[in-house]
Amino acid sequence: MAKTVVLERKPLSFSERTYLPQIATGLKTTFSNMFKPKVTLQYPEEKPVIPNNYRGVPTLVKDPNGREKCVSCQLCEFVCPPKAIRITPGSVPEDQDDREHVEKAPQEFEINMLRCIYCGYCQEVCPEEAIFLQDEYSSSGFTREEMINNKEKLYELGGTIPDRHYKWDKKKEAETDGNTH
Amino acid sequence: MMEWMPQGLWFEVCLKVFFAFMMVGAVMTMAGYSVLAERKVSAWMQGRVGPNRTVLPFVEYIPIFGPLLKKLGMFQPLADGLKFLFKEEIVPGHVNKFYYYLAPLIALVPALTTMTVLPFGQMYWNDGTVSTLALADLEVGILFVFAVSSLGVYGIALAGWSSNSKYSFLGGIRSSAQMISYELAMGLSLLPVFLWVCAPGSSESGLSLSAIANSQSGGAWLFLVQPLSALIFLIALFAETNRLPFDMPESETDLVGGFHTEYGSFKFGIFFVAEYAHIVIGSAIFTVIFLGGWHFLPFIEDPWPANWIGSLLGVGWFLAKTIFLIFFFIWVRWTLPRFRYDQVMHLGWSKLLPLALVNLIVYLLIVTVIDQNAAANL
Amino acid sequence: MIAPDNKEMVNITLNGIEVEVPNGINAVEAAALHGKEVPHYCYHPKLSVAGNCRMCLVEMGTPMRDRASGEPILDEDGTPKIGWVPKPVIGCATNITPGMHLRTESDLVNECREGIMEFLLVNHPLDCPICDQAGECRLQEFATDYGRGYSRYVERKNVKPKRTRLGPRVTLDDERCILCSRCIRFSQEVAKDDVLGFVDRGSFSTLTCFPGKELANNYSLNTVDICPVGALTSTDFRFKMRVWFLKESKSVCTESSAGCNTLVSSREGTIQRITPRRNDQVNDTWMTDSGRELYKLVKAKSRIRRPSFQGSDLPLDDAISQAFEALKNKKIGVVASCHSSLEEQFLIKRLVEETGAKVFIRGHFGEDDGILLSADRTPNLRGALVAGLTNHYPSDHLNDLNESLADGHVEALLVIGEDLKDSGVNEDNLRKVPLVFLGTHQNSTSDCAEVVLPGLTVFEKSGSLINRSFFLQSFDQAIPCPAGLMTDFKILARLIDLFSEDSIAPSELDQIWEALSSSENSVLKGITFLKIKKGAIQLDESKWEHLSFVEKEALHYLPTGVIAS
Amino acid sequence: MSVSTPKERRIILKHADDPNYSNRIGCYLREGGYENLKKAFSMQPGEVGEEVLKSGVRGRGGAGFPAGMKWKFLDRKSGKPIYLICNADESEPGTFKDRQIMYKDPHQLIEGMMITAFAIGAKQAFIYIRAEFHEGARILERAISEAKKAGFCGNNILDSEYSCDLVVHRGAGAYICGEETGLIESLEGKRPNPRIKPPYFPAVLGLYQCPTIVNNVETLCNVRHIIGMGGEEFSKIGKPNNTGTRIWCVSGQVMKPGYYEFECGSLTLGQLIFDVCGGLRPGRSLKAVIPGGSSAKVLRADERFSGTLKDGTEFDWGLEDIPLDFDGPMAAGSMSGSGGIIVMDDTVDIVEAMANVNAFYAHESCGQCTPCREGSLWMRKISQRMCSGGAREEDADLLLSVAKQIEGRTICAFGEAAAWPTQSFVTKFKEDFIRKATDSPKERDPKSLQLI
Repeated sequence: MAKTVVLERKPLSFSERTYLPQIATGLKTTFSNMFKPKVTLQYPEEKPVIPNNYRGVPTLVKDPNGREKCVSCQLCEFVCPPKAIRITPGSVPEDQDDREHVEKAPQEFEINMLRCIYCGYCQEVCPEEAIFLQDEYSSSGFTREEMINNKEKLYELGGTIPDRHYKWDKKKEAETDGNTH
Repeated sequence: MMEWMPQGLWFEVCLKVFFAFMMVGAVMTMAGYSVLAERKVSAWMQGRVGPNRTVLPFVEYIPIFGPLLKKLGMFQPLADGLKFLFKEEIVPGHVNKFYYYLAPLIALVPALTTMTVLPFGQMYWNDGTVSTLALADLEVGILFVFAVSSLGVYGIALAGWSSNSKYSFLGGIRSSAQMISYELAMGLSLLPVFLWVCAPGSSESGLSLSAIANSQSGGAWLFLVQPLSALIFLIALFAETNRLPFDMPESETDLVGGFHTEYGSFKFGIFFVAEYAHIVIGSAIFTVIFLGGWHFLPFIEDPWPANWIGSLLGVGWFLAKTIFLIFFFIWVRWTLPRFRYDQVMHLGWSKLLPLALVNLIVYLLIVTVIDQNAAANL
Repeated sequence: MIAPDNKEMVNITLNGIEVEVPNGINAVEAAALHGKEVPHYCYHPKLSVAGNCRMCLVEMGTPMRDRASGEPILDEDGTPKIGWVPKPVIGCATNITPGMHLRTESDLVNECREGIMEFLLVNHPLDCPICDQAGECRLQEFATDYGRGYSRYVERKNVKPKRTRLGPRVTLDDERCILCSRCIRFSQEVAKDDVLGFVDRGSFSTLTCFPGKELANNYSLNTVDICPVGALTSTDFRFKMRVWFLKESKSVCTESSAGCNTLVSSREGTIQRITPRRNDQVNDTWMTDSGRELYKLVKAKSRIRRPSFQGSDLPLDDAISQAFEALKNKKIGVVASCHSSLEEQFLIKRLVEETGAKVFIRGHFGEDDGILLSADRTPNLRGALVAGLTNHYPSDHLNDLNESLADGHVEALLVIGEDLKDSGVNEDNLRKVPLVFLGTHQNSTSDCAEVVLPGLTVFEKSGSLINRSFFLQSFDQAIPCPAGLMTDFKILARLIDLFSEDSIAPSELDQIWEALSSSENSVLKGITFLKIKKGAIQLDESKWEHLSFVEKEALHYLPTGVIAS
Repeated sequence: MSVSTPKERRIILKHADDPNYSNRIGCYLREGGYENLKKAFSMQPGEVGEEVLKSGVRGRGGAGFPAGMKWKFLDRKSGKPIYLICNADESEPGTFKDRQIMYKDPHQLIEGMMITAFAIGAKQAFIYIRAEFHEGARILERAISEAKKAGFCGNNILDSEYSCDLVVHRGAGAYICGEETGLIESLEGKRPNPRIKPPYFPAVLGLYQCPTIVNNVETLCNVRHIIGMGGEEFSKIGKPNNTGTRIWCVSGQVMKPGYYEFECGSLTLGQLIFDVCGGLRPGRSLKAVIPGGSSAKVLRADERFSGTLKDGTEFDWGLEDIPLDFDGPMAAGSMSGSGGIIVMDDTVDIVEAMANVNAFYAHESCGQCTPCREGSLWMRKISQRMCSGGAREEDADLLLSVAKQIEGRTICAFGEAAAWPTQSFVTKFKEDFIRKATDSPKERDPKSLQLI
């Protein structure tokens, strides 16, 4: 158990009791601060350096081949605490050459930025590493509709991410090589 | 005196009105720029830049000068004022409308009224006569100042009551209590000054502000003679103007906005201006009483010539001192934390009041002794 | 099905605790009876035992006996010594014998499960994000329970065909298949349409249809239900919605008098799919493919969404008043429906009593497939009998109504959902009288109706139906009804109120059931709606035995005539 | 070799290498063929069974289960027809004895089968022959037609009331067709997926859900000789509980590989390899021996085996001292299986040897049970990767763990067959596996033998 020790307070001297020297010191401090360099960032012209783990606006990304990574598994929709995400799943036609082995992709993907709380659960839960909260932090609009990011907007914001997640390529490779009986 | 001017009562009145507008304009301008100063100084002290965006159209294209003005935020007070004017007018539903609208006026008017008796320089006429520059150089100027400036508290008390809000009400109450507490110490602290200035046999009235200022010409400034008085007066001045560390009525941390919680747009703007007008007037009065008014440095005769140039330099010097005091007000605000309400009361009643009394008695004795000696020498 | 149908109870020792189970059932079921889950893939209670997934491995033993004397051998502490089988045995093919000892939670069993899980997963694609089974996948569930949590498999996975079309309604993803052979056994044993088989061998075994055949029978979607993984998927539901969003409501299939128990899955008021619900007395765990498509009727184009009077929309209350105006003080004919719920039929009966109307009712008949699609294509023909709407077996036409209309015995008509032109009623006759139509979808009768009252589909209301074996079964409301509409029996109750000055018709389910079950010699005596919700109730059918029901012998159904002979 | 090597005693392969002997019925009759069938027909069927039980002959297919006992399990009460099947699906790598019998002396098998059919009361007998033995099937079919003509087979055998048809069925080309329930499934025209036991014991629910006896070619041939010499007499050949002769099929790196028939337990492994088979090639030393077909556990040359035999005698053997009978290799931790002895000298890369064995079992797994289906292919992929320069140090333990997860958890014994080689190879030659991971080059030498 914590032991309580009572400390005697040092009695104040007369000058201390008038508080005037302390006030003078305080004034000195604030005065000297006036001439120190300023740290203000001139925001719209100067932009801050965004740390890597910054959680900005959620975006959808494409893989280095420019294919969409999202497969509309709807886990983000499920995990989203404010229910900001709304996905309409869709299937990818078999004959698309650049997207062989991709069977499912979102038909529509909407994130309501009026609801989004930037918690990052969607990024965390995404099994395909398709959704990222990137460095975009200023999102504004004049109407409520404008604040709902649709699929095109999300991909525009997200761009491509140079990672090593070549899932579809691997699948294609495996099929071309075939099963070695 | 004013032989070169056309004569006539109406002309007199018009002239006075003209000067009064000039004064109001000057004070209001200073109040406005005090706001800017407050924002700038606080920014600097906190490592920030402060307002540096507002600029009039075209002005920013003037080379060097334009950007500098912009950087200093010289047009910010204009923008602030316009903002107050154009903001949506919101009146809470449960207020007493009449007093609610009256309160900001009552707060502003005393501040502006005080300035009528404020001397701010000397005019050296060509005929060698010297007259004080003031709208009305009253014999009992200081009394007028006390009497009128204390009325400002009614504005605050009224605002607090008419808002029908507990925060406002508490702010109003505190303001009244604080005003009463410090008014006493303030008055008492000035009595030695009058004693000192009113030399026996002198025809000068010790209650005239210009006389007090002139008494410091070439001699010691009164704050050197009576430092304790100056200190008590200064502290009381902070309290009277509701400045930190005495801004009990506003006290945004515990009372949201104090007396002006329910005020917005231009009505709030008036309160705002009134506060700074009080600061400006207070600084000017302190300058007149303790810092030698428009006179140069202690123990040095005014170096400027006794003509209109000297008059202007004197006024400028007076303004410089006032502006420094305004800066001091701001400086203190961003240095010291707010007192607790009980501490404010404690300081006022049990520290400043006894101190002022002791100060008075001591000076009574000293002045008596000096007077006796002077009488003996006569 | 190897397990003999024996209800004799015997004692066995399950995980060291003595419990009582029916003799001869298998270890998986026995453990389940006592709350111990034995994971399994290939075993299905309604199919034969294949024993190939090896997931249900358990330890089995019997008390040791001395060979010579037959005396039990005792341990040092006096308890009988158990002769454990050295290798684990599969629970699905291990039938209970008295005194048997089982361990479903030992280290060996857990190790087996972990091993099997690892093997099942080595060649299983990481498809969970796009797999429709995710969320109700046995592989996911047991991988969480018994999986290793990481993969030791660095080799390349096998490649097999993805999105193979097995039939019009079933799409196969062979990579996901764990070769449990449930679908094959279902096709052979239940659907009696042997079209599925494995080709190739070992890990490359691939499920496929026999050459030139496809999985097109009316029960093909059951293979999707029993597939423990996402290999067989419903083409209709494929990629539509993740199952964890779905809200499931108990319902009953209205396709025919078989009355399959179903689960209606919906999200935010939109039905996504219908799956069968197990009921060992009615449909086991199966239902027809055609019954699963009925939900599309909810959003069909021909759906009646607004009440109307002479072709123009109006609020429901006004429409009911108009209906009353059209019918009052006339000789009314009521065309009741075997599609209505028992409660609605009861209120129609009440309305008929109140107005002295004449009742006409017709049946709808088709082919009987001998499993779960019966010849009677209405869900509640027996309900109409029980509610007393008719005493004779309905035929598939309404010729007598036509006659009544022609000679003016009927001056106004209230039609519940039926299409009269289709039932042999002359259109000119129909045009003669004011017609009130209460139904869900437009037809030629609703087109010439003066007042149209929109009804609700089975998914938007609650009620009960009586199936071919006289099982009284309830269905729950699965989705909210369209705005401004009312459930059918409330509309009927309002109409009755308008006709009768002195009494108020019951307009809530429990009130209706209070009235239904109070009559002395009714087969419904003593039944409450709450009771039906708890489970199907077998009604006494002896009153109607003399009627010649059209249904043939089928799964869990024997025609009354067959029993007699 | 202090003990002199005994001489071969050929009973079954008596005429195998006789240049004056062909597989036609004439030769067979000349050497006293079908006399034993006549003898058997003079007895009661039960007596024939008794004789076989007395002889103690054990199944030559691999498991070594007493044949007479197997016949006793037959469910005769059901009233269903009884079937006899000869398992001639000899697919175990390293074994080639049945093929010699069928090619060189088919009538011996037919006689044995007819005696057996008579003993168990079967009206229909099948010879399920491995698909790859085209020639064997032809020989057998010709022999059967010869026997039918001569009245030794088919309707009214030897003019008795008894009839038994004999049919040659060519297999489906899979190793698993040699598993008796798999064989039955295959014979029924289905995929040869072995059945679960219980309840599908062939003696009760076999072919077409009827009682069925499935015996190996060599076992059935032995029946003929048991009747010929009497069960009592037969049991004197070899050792108690290991009666009769056995044909050992020696392959691998010995000077004279081939088939050798000896009395059970009459010689040791060392005698067989070094004396009978002429030893290893000059300058090479013995590294390992698989004593009973590829599914048996491998034995290491410098291993010591000690323990107690079933009859209570203690033993301490080197590899060369293991007596060749049913129980000897079993006591050494392996099994005699189908008698296919594979000899490996020090030039053999153990990992590659195991890779080949694994490849075989991965290819032959029927795919029914999860552990065998996935595990065998996994083990094959691991071992192939190890041989292609991708070996890791943890692979040895991984292989062991995978094998352990297969063993004993499958429907049929294929799981064990796939797991045991890996288990024994890895545990006994762990240093070879570690060396593969640490020392060997990243690429496989293209000149080395091709992996299957």
